[in-house]
Amino acid sequence: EGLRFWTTEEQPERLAKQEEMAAAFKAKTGIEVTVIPVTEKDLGTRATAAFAAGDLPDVIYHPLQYALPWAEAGILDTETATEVVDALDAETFASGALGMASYEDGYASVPVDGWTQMVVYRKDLFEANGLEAPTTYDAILKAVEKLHNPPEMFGFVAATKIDENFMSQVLEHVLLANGVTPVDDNGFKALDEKKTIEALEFYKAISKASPAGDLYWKQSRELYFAGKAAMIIWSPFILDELAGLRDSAPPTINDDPTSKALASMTGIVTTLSGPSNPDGAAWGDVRYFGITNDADTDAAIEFVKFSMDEGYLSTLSIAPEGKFPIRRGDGENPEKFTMGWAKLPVGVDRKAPLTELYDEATIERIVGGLDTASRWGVTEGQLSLASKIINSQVINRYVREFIDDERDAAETVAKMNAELAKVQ
Amino acid sequence: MAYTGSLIALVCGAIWGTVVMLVTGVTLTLVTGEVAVPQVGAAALAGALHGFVLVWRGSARRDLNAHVGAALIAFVVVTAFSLAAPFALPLDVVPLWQGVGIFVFLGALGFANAICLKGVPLKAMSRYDREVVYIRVLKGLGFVVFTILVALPFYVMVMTSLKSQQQLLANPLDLSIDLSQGVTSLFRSYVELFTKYNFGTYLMVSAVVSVATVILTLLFSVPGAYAVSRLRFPGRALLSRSVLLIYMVPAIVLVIPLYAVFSQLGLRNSLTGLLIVYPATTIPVALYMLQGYFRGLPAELEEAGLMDGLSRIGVILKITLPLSLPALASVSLYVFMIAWNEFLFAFMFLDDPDIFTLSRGVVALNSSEVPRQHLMAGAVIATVPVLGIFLWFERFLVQGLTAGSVKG
Amino acid sequence: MAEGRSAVPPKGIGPMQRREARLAFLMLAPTFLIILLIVMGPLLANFWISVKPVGLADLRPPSVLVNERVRGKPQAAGDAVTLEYRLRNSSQDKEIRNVVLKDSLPDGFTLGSTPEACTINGRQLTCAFGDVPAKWRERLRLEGTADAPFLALERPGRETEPEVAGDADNILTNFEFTFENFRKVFDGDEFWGVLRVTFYYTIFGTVGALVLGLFAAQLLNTSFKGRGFLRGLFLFPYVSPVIAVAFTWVVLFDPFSGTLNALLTKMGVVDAPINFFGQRAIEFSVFGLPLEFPLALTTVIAFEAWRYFPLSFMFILARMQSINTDMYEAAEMDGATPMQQFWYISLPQLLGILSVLFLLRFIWTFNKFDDIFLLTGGNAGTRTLTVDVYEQGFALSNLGAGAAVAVVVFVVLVTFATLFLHFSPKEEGL
Amino acid sequence: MGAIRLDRVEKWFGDLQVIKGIDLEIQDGEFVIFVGPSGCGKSTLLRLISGLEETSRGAIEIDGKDVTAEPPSGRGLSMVFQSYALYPHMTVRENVGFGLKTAGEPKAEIERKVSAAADVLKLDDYLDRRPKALSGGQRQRVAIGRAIVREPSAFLFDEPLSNLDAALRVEMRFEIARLHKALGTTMIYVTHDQVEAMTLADKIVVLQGGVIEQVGSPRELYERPDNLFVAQFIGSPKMNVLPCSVSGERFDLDGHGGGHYPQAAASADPVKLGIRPEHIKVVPEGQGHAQGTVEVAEYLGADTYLYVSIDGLDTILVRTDGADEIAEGSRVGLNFDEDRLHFFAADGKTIRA
Amino acid sequence: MGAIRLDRVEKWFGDLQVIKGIDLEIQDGEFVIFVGPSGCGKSTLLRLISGLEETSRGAIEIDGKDVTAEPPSGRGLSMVFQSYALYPHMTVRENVGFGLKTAGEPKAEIERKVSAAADVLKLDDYLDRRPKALSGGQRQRVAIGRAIVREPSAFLFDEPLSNLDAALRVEMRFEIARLHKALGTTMIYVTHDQVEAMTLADKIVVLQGGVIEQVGSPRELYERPDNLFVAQFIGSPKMNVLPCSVSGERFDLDGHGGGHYPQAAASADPVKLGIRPEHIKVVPEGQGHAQGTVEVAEYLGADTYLYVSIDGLDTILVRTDGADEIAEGSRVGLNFDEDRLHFFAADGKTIRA
Ligand SMILES: Nc1ncnc2c1ncn2[C@@H]1O[C@H](COP(=O)(O)OP(=O)(O)OP(=O)(O)O)[C@@H](O)[C@H]1O
Ligand SMILES: Nc1ncnc2c1ncn2[C@@H]1O[C@H](COP(=O)(O)OP(=O)(O)OP(=O)(O)O)[C@@H](O)[C@H]1O
Ligand SMILES: [Mg+2]
Ligand SMILES: [Mg+2]
Repeated sequence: EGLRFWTTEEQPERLAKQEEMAAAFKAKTGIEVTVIPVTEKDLGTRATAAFAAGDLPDVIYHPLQYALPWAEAGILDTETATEVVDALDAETFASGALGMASYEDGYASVPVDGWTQMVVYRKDLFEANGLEAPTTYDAILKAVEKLHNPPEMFGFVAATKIDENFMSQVLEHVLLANGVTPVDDNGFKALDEKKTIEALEFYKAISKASPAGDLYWKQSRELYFAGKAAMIIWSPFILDELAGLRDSAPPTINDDPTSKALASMTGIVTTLSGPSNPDGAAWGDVRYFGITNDADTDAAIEFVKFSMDEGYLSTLSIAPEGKFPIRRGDGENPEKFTMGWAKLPVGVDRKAPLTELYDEATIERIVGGLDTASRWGVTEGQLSLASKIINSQVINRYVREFIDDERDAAETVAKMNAELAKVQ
Repeated sequence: MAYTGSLIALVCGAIWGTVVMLVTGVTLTLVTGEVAVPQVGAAALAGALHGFVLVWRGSARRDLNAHVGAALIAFVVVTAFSLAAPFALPLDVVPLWQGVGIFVFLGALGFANAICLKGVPLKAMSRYDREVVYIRVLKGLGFVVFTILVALPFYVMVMTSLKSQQQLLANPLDLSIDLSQGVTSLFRSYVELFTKYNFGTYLMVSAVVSVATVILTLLFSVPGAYAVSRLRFPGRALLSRSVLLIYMVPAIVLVIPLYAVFSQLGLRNSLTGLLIVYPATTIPVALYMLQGYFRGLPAELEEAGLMDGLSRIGVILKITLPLSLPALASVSLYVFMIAWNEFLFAFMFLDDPDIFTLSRGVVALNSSEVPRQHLMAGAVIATVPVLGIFLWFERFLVQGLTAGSVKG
Repeated sequence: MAEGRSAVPPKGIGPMQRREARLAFLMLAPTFLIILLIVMGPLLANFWISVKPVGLADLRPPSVLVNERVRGKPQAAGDAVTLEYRLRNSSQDKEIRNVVLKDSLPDGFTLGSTPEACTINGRQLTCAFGDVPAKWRERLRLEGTADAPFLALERPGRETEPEVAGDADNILTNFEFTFENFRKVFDGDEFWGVLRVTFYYTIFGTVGALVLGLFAAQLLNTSFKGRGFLRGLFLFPYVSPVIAVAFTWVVLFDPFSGTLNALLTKMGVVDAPINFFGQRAIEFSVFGLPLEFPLALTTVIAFEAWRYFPLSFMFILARMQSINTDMYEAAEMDGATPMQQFWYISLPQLLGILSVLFLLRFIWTFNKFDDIFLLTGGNAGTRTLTVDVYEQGFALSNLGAGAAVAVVVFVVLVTFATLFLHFSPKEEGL
Repeated sequence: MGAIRLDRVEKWFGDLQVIKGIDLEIQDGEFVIFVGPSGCGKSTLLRLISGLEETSRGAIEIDGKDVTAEPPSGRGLSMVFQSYALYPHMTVRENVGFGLKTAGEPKAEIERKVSAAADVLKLDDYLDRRPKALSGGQRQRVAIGRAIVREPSAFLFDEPLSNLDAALRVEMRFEIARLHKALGTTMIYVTHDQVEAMTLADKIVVLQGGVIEQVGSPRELYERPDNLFVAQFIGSPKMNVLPCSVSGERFDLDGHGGGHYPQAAASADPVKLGIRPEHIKVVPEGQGHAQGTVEVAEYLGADTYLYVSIDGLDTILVRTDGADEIAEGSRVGLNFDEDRLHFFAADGKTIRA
Repeated sequence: MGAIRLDRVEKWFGDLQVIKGIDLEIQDGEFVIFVGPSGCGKSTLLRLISGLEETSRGAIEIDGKDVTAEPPSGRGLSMVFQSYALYPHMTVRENVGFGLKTAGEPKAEIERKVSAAADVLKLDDYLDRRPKALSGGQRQRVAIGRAIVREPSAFLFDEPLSNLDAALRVEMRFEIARLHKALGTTMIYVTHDQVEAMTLADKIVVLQGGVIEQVGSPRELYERPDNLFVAQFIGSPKMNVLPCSVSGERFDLDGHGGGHYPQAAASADPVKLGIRPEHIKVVPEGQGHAQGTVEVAEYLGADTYLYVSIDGLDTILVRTDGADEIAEGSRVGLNFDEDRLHFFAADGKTIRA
């Protein structure tokens, strides 16, 4: 009986890489690892169900928002995670990422990699129209006004499909940018009315500049790739596809699906700011290895350690464009993993290192985002509550109704506050 | 109205002109990928004239010449009024296909008008005769609309599965197949599904689960149905009615408790769990169908068996069951279909990709960034076996084995 | 007189019939049992769960989790080694009573000192912790020394599984009830909207399937070449897996890369693509009166009608073919025109099967979950009760609330089923 | 009025010719019955007249007007079907009035005519019932009522009574006879039943294989059949046929006796002699025209049927009084009524003077 | 052997008594026919004997052994069904041999017996066909073959010929008669058909409403019916019944003539007189026992049936020779054959000396 490992990286190529790593691990320790893909959308339900049935896997590769709720629910064995981090030396980890998972006096799970959300925009059009890079609400709205010309060109493609995580992410990003947060040190905090209204009006504006209907990452990418959108919000996973390295998501702006043209026309912004928060904020996501309470603890520790050490570059190589190293190096070489990562080729059907596709400034901006990256509840120590608030999809729903003109902004904020207060 | 016949001819012709042109144009678009905008107005006019000419020639003299003449007129009209571009395509774009399109347009128009306007005079018509024509037109439209309505999604499903994402995104209208790319490239999605996505296993699992469900269902429902339909016992009437009620209990209502209990028993995420739930949900249907069939079997046959010295069980095994083969086949087919197509329980219960059924496997294709042609290829893989079995059995089912056993 | 012999029927049943009844019960027993277990049982359980505050996670009864580790790396006999048991209460809000840990010490391990909670009997370790509160954690360290047999063990901690016993309330089986679930369900803004959508979907989906089926049956009632083929073809939507056809529709109607939208926009029928499955409503106004057309709901209803018309088609066709052709000949002699024949002869004859089909389809459409779930996931104003069961129970992990919605579903259903049994004409024999 | 004329009418189903050129004149008010073996085309012929089946060749005239191309509704005929073909979802009243309703007659008029028909057919008490709630005979009456109200120029009946039991059949037979007398309308009636044909018809048309064998009154057909087929088809039990030879004015049964042959002047010589069972008398052995052994004696109460095997020839059937007890196996002589003999030529045609 | 005894047998369907206590003795080798109006319980009685239906009260003995509680397989009887009930999925050979196979007889033995039965029934050429490929008569033969091979102690037939057409029915009737003669096995036979009953039976059992009205040979039933019901049930066309009065040795028809009344010694006085149509002679008006008007004359060829309405009394049926032409509406006198009169008391019982 070996280890069972749940991963949200379920595309066949990525799965294959993880299986390779599992094989390497077995070669070293003799411990068999079964890699089980789980759709990210179902992860919460699946884990809860498995917990209920006493059937949890040993290790789960999971996104940030589950770390603390699962620790609380008793799914994660936080002591073991802490033990692993300590063994690997907490110093070698990016402190922000580690901080997001801190739980009681240890860590809920072991941070693995991360990325920040980006505003992807048509640099060429912006330059041609003399527009500023979309780093603020204002700049975006100006650009929308100038460039929105449906159906040839949509100003923006906002997320409006309320049951997609994507909408939660984009909204959190937008709200964070204006300094809106639903939590403070004591738990729930009503959304600031003024700031929230600014953000809502902004979101409504960009939604009106989007096509009708329920939108999420799929439409955003398709439209942008077809050259029909001026701006979208997306994760760095788009970086290779933008450059025509992946056949299943080709740019269709011209006839050549392998063209790097679109990549060269594209600019990227990670830190966005609203009128009430001039400093702005970036939205970051970090992925973790969680060791469960039903795990074969020793073996699980071995496996996580291996993946974060000898196997770390393999772990990152699954999709380097979206997996920035959180462990920067080991005791001997503090830059070991960062250096190694930069040389990893991205792409699926064709491969090239990121450095070949984007200029250095862009890459720096992308990676640098991780330093300012934040999420609701991280600094307040209320990540767990914040996660529940997000998972309840209350904000999504009300924002959507606001966009659909069902009630005005002030009322929406009031309603949201009332509903959110109920979340515990 | 003295000239009802002429009026009907004109209207009928116009309708067919419009419809045939629309269908030809859209088909042309889908086959070639070039956007053909059917010139409906010109086609309607051409159709109307065509119809009128046919009627004017009268039914007695409606020989080949009349048809060719009418078609020529229609051709001239449609060309003239669409400014020589009936599909609004320049003539040098896919000229061959355009030619075929025009030809098909004229042929189909001629066929439709000839059938609909058979026996229509130029002058007055009785109400009876008018209605006969209306019904012909309505039915004709019905055939066209229904066939498209049903076939189009399946056509798109198959064609999409044979394309690649970039082709699809580049021109969603181009559903043509490029045969020059070679078989492996054409069926790349399928190859990938079987090699990388484990569809071989899913297919096996689906087959095993469905067949096992059929067998279990029959094992349970045959004796039950026989008892309810033939044997006398207290509470029989009540039972035979309540079967149908159970059949109507929605699966979604069962899901939560079953989920809870199966989770605790470790039956969730196992094929055993599915093999308990599937038969339980199909047994009532099967029992209901079989019971009806058993009732319909002549009781004398079984009585003859009893007189021939068989026991009840003997009668069931040696007489009832062999005679019920068509019913067993149709019940099996139905249950197989239910099990094969079942989605909810497979979705709720199965987590482990090693035991995914096809339905569950196809859902997994929808969840991440899997290219669309893979999703459609998955859909095709899930559809083909059940459709194949359905078509094969349909013929089988027709043989009424009882024919000839009763009466002359 | 013969009549005088006995004018009262004999009581009871004779030996032959008794044998028959016994055989019948024997033959029915398995079916009865499985239906009781898998259908009736869950049905009742559903009511039970609906009045309990259960989330998905509560399915695991509160228990003490234990984790045994070996600390220290003894190299030679006599080296110090620690056995560590980590215990915790898995529940966040329930206490566990009389917690007792039992394990047998590994071979070659010599215990130094016995912790106060524990007793040792031979190699058997027993530790009693009494009642432990929610969120309780404990670290039990047994310090001792290792001897040769211990060193020889590959994974010393894993030799025997520690066992913990304790009593706790299982929320699923205790007698605590609450109407919280129902209150939540009925209070939510959404519920009534969901109910309305459910009825729209059910009524129009049913009628749509019936009307299409009736029309299709009319087409195929007369025999002609290719009829068998068309009949097979018309059944495709019903026979194919829902998963395949649902995704096909999604692909076909996709606003940006779907064939249909491309056709509509390229041919100039509409300016911008229509997001059939994603757009809640199209607004338009009639005489200045703003109206909404529920687009996604309509598309979903169209799918429903498309997928299930074959069923009504089959039944209606069968019924039509069983109508005596003599009757039509009689009507011909009576001078009825084709429309009159349809209206006065066919339709009334089909009324029976149509009403049965309506009721049946109504109930089944009402129960339908897969279609909407796959097409829209219940978004854009298409959430029906059944999808709500899933959303509440699983997406939001609140089993109790899900069960409460399921109870609503079931109650409505029973109402219809009763109506169905009451009104179904017996001779249709469905 | 309802004079119907068929002029060389043919019916082909694909390559199969079912009606082979039939000429027939039916006078207004006549009761014509089509009989013939199963599959001979009786129903088809009726359906050709009704217009339910298209005529392949030839012409059909009703009251002098060519209706060959008219649909049924244009011919002004009514038809009563074997299966009644009542509309099960309508009440008797609606069933009967349906033809008037489709013709767009005013309600009051329909009501009046339906009542009148119901009076004639004694249906008043059932007018608001559905066909399901009626007995077979009542259903048949409704079917007739439906035919009557439209005041057709002729009624067509296709085996209208064959679904009824014996007693009802007799009753309805009288009903139809009465109706014909009362209305005086032309009736064309298809049946299998000898008794119906003999008792109802003014004129019987005997069909075989799509061809008319003979047309005539019942008595004509019984007493003077045109050919062997009609001779054996009409009359029950059927006529016995024996080989015979003729010399001058005398006929002879091979190895048995003979007698006077009246048609010596006829052109052809007969090869067969026909005698009906009821025209044979049992006489002591040695007497009569033929000798034989009683093989089976079927006692039926009023009559006894003797199956007598004539020495060296066939077995023939003899009808005797039920009171006569003749043992099976006994030898008897048979005396033929010489006035009732029929002689047939080799081609089956009756030899007449 | 196949002596069957029914001892106060009753059958109840719930609260409905269908067989009301029947005592019946059937000798080994007898051919017994059950007749009676539809619904009188003929089939039910047969099914009670077969064991397909459970007997509610009373006992059934076969060859002296009480089999009341035995299932059909334990009674050693064979049954031939109206619908043939052949197994459609087996060939003729398998059908016929099926009963032997279930009894576990060796193959060779089965083969031998099936061939023998096929010989008797002339089925050799069809042995490998399925029932679907057989004509009605052949199917019926197979059904009989299936019954024969098991060498039962008795055969039960439930209207075996009613699905056949008239000609085949006659043929199969002879077949069954021949079979009975050959095998000598007891046969119990249910039929609707007078002719079958009269010609086949050794003994006819007339049932009505679950009760036996009379048991006897065909001639007994025709000539000496026990009661009015049997008198009218047996014989076709049925017996005419007229009211009458008696004084001493003379009977009188109200307002008409009378004659000698032979049973003056009997205890009850008759109120009704029965006379069969074939025992009435038409005489000139004024003569004979009664006077009346011919209402309808149905010419049937051999016979003509006259419906004569007797002045002041009922209409009665008279059978006359077809050759006699008597016009409808003419007045006639009727002479009754006084030896053939039947007299019935008020309770319907026949009055005998
Ligand atoms: N629609 C048809 N297509 C082909 N052949 C037909 C059709 N209708 C009748 N026939 C054939 O025509 C012949 C005459 O049929 P018809 O029904 O007129 O016979 P019938 O004299 O009425 O017989 P019956 O007494 O059995 O009713 C039969 O051989 C029959 O098979
Ligand atoms: N299974 C049953 N349940 C209730 N009543 C029955 C059943 N079987 C027969 N009967 C009734 O018993 C009576 C006698 O039926 P049975 O079939 O014996 O009549 P029958 O004399 O054979 O009539 P037929 O000549 O029409 O066949 C009928 O009134 C019938 O309705
Ligand atoms: Mg016919
Ligand atoms: Mg019967």
